[in-house]
Amino acid sequence: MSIPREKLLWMYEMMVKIRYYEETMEEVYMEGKTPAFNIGAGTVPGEMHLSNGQEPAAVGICAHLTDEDTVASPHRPHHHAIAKGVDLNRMTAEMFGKATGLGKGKGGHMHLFDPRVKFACSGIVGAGIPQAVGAALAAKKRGTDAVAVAFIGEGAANSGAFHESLNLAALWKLPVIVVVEDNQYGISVPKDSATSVESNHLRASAYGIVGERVDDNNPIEMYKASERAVERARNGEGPTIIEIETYRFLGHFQGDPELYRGEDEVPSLREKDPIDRLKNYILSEGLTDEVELTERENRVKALVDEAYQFARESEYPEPEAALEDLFSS
Amino acid sequence: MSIPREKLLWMYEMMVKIRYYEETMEEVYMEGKTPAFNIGAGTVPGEMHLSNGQEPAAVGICAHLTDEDTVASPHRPHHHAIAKGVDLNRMTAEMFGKATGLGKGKGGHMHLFDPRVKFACSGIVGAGIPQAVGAALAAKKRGTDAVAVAFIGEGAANSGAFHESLNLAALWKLPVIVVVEDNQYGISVPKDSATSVESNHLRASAYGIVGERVDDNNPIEMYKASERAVERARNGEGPTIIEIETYRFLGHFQGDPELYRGEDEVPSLREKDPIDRLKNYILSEGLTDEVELTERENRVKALVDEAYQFARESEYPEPEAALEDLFSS
Amino acid sequence: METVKKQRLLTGNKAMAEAIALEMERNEEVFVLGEDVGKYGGIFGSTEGLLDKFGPERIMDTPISETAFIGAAIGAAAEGMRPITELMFVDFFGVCMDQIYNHMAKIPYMSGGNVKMPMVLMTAVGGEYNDAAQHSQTLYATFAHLPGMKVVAPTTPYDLKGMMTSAIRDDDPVVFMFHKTLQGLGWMDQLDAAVGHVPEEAYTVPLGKANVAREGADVTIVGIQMMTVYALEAAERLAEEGINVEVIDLRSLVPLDKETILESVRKTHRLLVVDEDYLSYGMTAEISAIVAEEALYDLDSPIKRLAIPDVPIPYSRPLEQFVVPSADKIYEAVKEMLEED
Amino acid sequence: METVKKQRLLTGNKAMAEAIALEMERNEEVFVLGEDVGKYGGIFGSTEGLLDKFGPERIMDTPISETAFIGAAIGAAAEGMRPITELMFVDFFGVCMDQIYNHMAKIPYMSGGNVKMPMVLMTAVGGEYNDAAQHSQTLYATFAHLPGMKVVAPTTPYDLKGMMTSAIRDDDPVVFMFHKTLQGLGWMDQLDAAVGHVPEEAYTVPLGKANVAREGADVTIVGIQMMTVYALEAAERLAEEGINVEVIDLRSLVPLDKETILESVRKTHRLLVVDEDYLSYGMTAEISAIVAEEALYDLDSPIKRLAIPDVPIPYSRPLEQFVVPSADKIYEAVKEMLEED
Ligand SMILES: Cc1ncc(C[n+]2csc(CCOP(=O)(O)OP(=O)(O)O)c2C)c(N)n1
Ligand SMILES: Cc1ncc(C[n+]2csc(CCOP(=O)(O)OP(=O)(O)O)c2C)c(N)n1
Ligand SMILES: [Mg+2]
Ligand SMILES: [Mg+2]
Repeated sequence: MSIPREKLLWMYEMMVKIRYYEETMEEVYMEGKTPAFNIGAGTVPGEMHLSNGQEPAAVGICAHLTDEDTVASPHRPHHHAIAKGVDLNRMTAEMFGKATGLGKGKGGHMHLFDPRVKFACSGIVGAGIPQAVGAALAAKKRGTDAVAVAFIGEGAANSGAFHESLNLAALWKLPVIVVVEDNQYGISVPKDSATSVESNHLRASAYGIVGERVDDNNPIEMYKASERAVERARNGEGPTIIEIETYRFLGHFQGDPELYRGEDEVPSLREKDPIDRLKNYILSEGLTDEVELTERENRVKALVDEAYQFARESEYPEPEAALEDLFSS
Repeated sequence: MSIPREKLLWMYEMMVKIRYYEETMEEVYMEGKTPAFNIGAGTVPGEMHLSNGQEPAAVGICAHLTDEDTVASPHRPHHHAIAKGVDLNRMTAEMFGKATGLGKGKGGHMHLFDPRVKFACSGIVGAGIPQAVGAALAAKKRGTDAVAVAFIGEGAANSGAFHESLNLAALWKLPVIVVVEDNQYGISVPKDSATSVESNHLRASAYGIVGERVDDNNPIEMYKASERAVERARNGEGPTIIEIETYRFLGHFQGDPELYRGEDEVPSLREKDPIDRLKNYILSEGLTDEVELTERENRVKALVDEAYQFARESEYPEPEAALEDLFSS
Repeated sequence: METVKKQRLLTGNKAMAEAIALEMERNEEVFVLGEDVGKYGGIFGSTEGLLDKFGPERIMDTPISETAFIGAAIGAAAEGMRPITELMFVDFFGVCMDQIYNHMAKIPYMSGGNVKMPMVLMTAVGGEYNDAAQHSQTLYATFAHLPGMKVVAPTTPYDLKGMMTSAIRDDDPVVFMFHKTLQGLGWMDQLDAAVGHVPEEAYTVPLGKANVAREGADVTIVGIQMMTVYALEAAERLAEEGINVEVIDLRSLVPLDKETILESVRKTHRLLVVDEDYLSYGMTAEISAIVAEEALYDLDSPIKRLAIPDVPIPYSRPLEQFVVPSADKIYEAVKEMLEED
Repeated sequence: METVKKQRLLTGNKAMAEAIALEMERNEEVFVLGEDVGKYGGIFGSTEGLLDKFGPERIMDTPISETAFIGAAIGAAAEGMRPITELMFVDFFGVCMDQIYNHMAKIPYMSGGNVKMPMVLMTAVGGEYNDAAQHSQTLYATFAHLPGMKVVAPTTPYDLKGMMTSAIRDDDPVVFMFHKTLQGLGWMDQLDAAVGHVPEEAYTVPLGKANVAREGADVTIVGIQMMTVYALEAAERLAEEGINVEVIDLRSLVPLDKETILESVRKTHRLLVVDEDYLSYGMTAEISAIVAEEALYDLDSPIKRLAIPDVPIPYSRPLEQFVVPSADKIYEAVKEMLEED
């Protein structure tokens, strides 16, 4: 099973776009937080969970999705949102707390909703899984071939929601795919201090479904495993669990002192940067040259810059707007 | 692995005791509920979940437990309570709502607590599992060899509490045994309409622990599987899931119209009554004769009669007592 | 025709189920999921007869996985479907409240109104049949305190049908609490109030409006569901003694119909609030506070509250009867209020 | 000696952690379990330094399985141990509330007092750092409404240590709410109120007593945690205008210290209740109701309430600032009350 050239290039530029988005956010987030870091201060206040290093999980499966497919994402949502095609300007404006944001500034970083591409996220660990099951149920009832993807971290696989949702999805043979991003940590707690089994794909046997493991943060293997899972889902063969080994280059959230991990841990992860590796692969396979890649990189980075500028230039909502949007009637 | 004679006879008389207790409750429960059935009327009001037919699960494992071991039971608790040695008089008085009851009449049928033998139950499906894990944690911290057993129905194995608790117990290698009583139904919902896997013992692989299946409601096989599980637990080898196929002779609760199951279903189950089968086994193996068995039957039945009499003759609590026992200070 | 309709009496549960059936016929996107809603017809009859009418694709029995199936209802509602999901007993909210209050209730607001949540969460409330601490609560305030969900609790069969119809048609999430005793089930207390006139056709009763169940000039009693029933009973007896009680059936906790309450208090100058929920931090507190804020000078005597005295519901009959307000206790409370001044 | 002690200043989080450490030294049966309580020391510093002192056997990091580890704490408490478990943010209660309210809170009562539940559930509350709708709530009333748990929310470092000590020694389940902003963490707002004098040795502060944080004759303000801090700030400004405000720091929602509140209102004849929780069916309602029941005739003006106006906490700074009560809003509210009459 070989990957179409366009898909590979799409994955590459999307990973670059995500990384550039996050690196920009790293800087923007610190605006107004120096010299003294105050989580509530600055251009973008509140918690900030970035996805640098975890791009393969997002692009490998989103490469198989359309606007009709649903994605439910957790507290670390940017890579999924961008890969799913969420409106980047309004997403960024939301995190700036502006009236032009996806939620008019009411949601924030962990609460990005873009119904146009059926994207949602939540700050509650595990909570998105049953909601993805519900989207898949709606697709089945309506007879479409849409699928629903729930992204979670490896820590979320120990939540009750994981178990209940997979049992229900398997029972009803719903087109759901649970992608477990194993970045080794739930905040400061290592996977082996939280999870009683080697890899969460093994838990598929508890539901009589297929589980797949993608090692080494490999976007190409993620693409292939996702292709199989999405195909099964669209064919009415029910849910799949895919666990991908991935890397968290940054702290759990910005400002995390990271006293719980070794000095050399992150550097050694960064040496295996999935973006560099995919670039080398593309070039070594002669799928294109440096020039085109640079072109593509610049194009997506321009879109990111534009999004931040849009956010910056947008207005804050009127304070009284806080009382709106509770009920529609 | 052969079973000591005394254990077999103990299991037999305990099953008889449980059955007689439940059959007596069937009658007592109807006192004041005829001609018109009213759940809130009569000697014993409220919901009543009886265990007729499910005795093997309780006696097979309780045969290996002492007063220092903990049992957490669900909404259908009588067989577990009796097999664990809960004070029968006070247990019955509790269900009669009397001041002499285990909870002074505050708890009722689904809320029987006897700290002397470390027995508790709950009316919330799945809720007892984490509490059993906690008892096992206490045992480990205190360095005793006590174990904790959580009894649940097959329906409860689809609750989030099941997953979270087993992961935690496996992770911490705690002496916990989860006994899943597969009586085919969660109220009216058949197992295969609720559970995505054949048998819940298979779910042990999701936690890297041992799972065992006991077929055909067999008390002897339950005894053996439990012996292995309790030994592993006491040796610090962590939790076990045992699923036993069992039979629910009665409705989910008394008054259940049971429109959801076929006419001939219960009769065919009753033909395989585990008490008769164990009796035949004991006699065929020549472990004792009819005379001794009848003696034992009469002795335990007398204890049951005594318990109901105690409950009947006890006084109701003073209404104002409703305000007591909220806080100890 | 009219007269024929007037004869048409239904129990609470049949009225509810009828509303669901009519809406399911009108709208393909309405479906039901919950434990024992199929063959069993709902433990408290909320889906009686629906499986035969609509089949297992639209009346879906679920595993005992409240977080999963209520979360699934939320996910389906976000896609524009109109699920009705049942939490068998409100007492079980603790295993699934995150989906309910952090998602169902907040997603519309957090999305700036871009995601609608047109779903109904129906759940059985109430006690007085000795089902003890984990199966007898109403928890009205537990839901009403948390923003983003409409919380209704109809009393009469007429309102059960009309408000269920409104709830299903509403684009906002509605927590629909039905009282077990008011379902008129054959195996529970037989209550006149649990049977009533219900028109055959679909109709709506607004979700945010209280109902003046009885007019009176001397004292206002605010109650909901069984407490309304008891208040009306007490009012009868008090009327014989020349005391005219106005009874307000709240019907809806969110939105709360302040105006009807304030109007009544401005007329009677006395307020008794009765609740089958816990006393502290509950409905009786909210109603009292509103009056103390907005109609303080209209009060001729201190506000009185009757509710469960902050203990779990005990099992034993004399104990449960002691903690749950009754017609007698309401009667006594009103007498005391009038004697006090 | 005394003077030396006076110099000893601690942040709220260090005061809490110190109380836990002292009790763990006193009693082998005390242990801590929760997410990131080990190396991380608790996301909001509640267990800072404890892992080094006591090791992983007694300071236990858990999976993200609140139902399991809080349920395990309950099971261990039933065996007589004295667990302290942390729910990282109170906002997450919905995934584990069944264990908390149906079991931790009810088992002692349902067992007729035969099973004790000597445990502490500590949890972080509060907002105003733009953490949005699922990470900024206090949910005081959500816990206080349900019987069987003591619910405390200390404000000062002195009380954080003293009440934590009391909570650990208490044989009843205690929900110990600590306010993020009052922890005095380096990465949040730096607040004078988050640092205070804390004696080195173990001491207790009773769980059911409110504290008159400032005496005054003109108006009573009842607040808790950050709202007490803001009330004191507003009181300063009002004092300059000759308005003497009495500020009551509630400290404990259950048990509730009615007497201190009633005494104050009988003296000032005016009541403003301020809450960082949602307005309706909340703490402001309960306090208002108690006064309207027991001190109605002492009131010279209608009771006023300030709280989150029944919407989820919005993310954007101007929106959040609009919904959360502030010193300015308290100041304005008091002025209005006095102008009204
Ligand atoms: C129910 C719940 N419990 C705890 C938290 C706090 N929390 C937020 S993220 C997180 C760690 C999640 O770890 P993982 O699922 O591996 O995702 P990652 O952060 O590694 O991407 C925790 C514990 C929460 N948000 N929700
Ligand atoms: C969390 C929760 N959900 C639903 C219920 C209602 N309920 C009580 S017993 C029961 C069925 C349980 O089935 P199973 O676990 O198989 O036990 P069984 O009754 O067959 O012994 C249900 C759904 C409950 N008590 N708690
Ligand atoms: Mg992780
Ligand atoms: Mg069963």
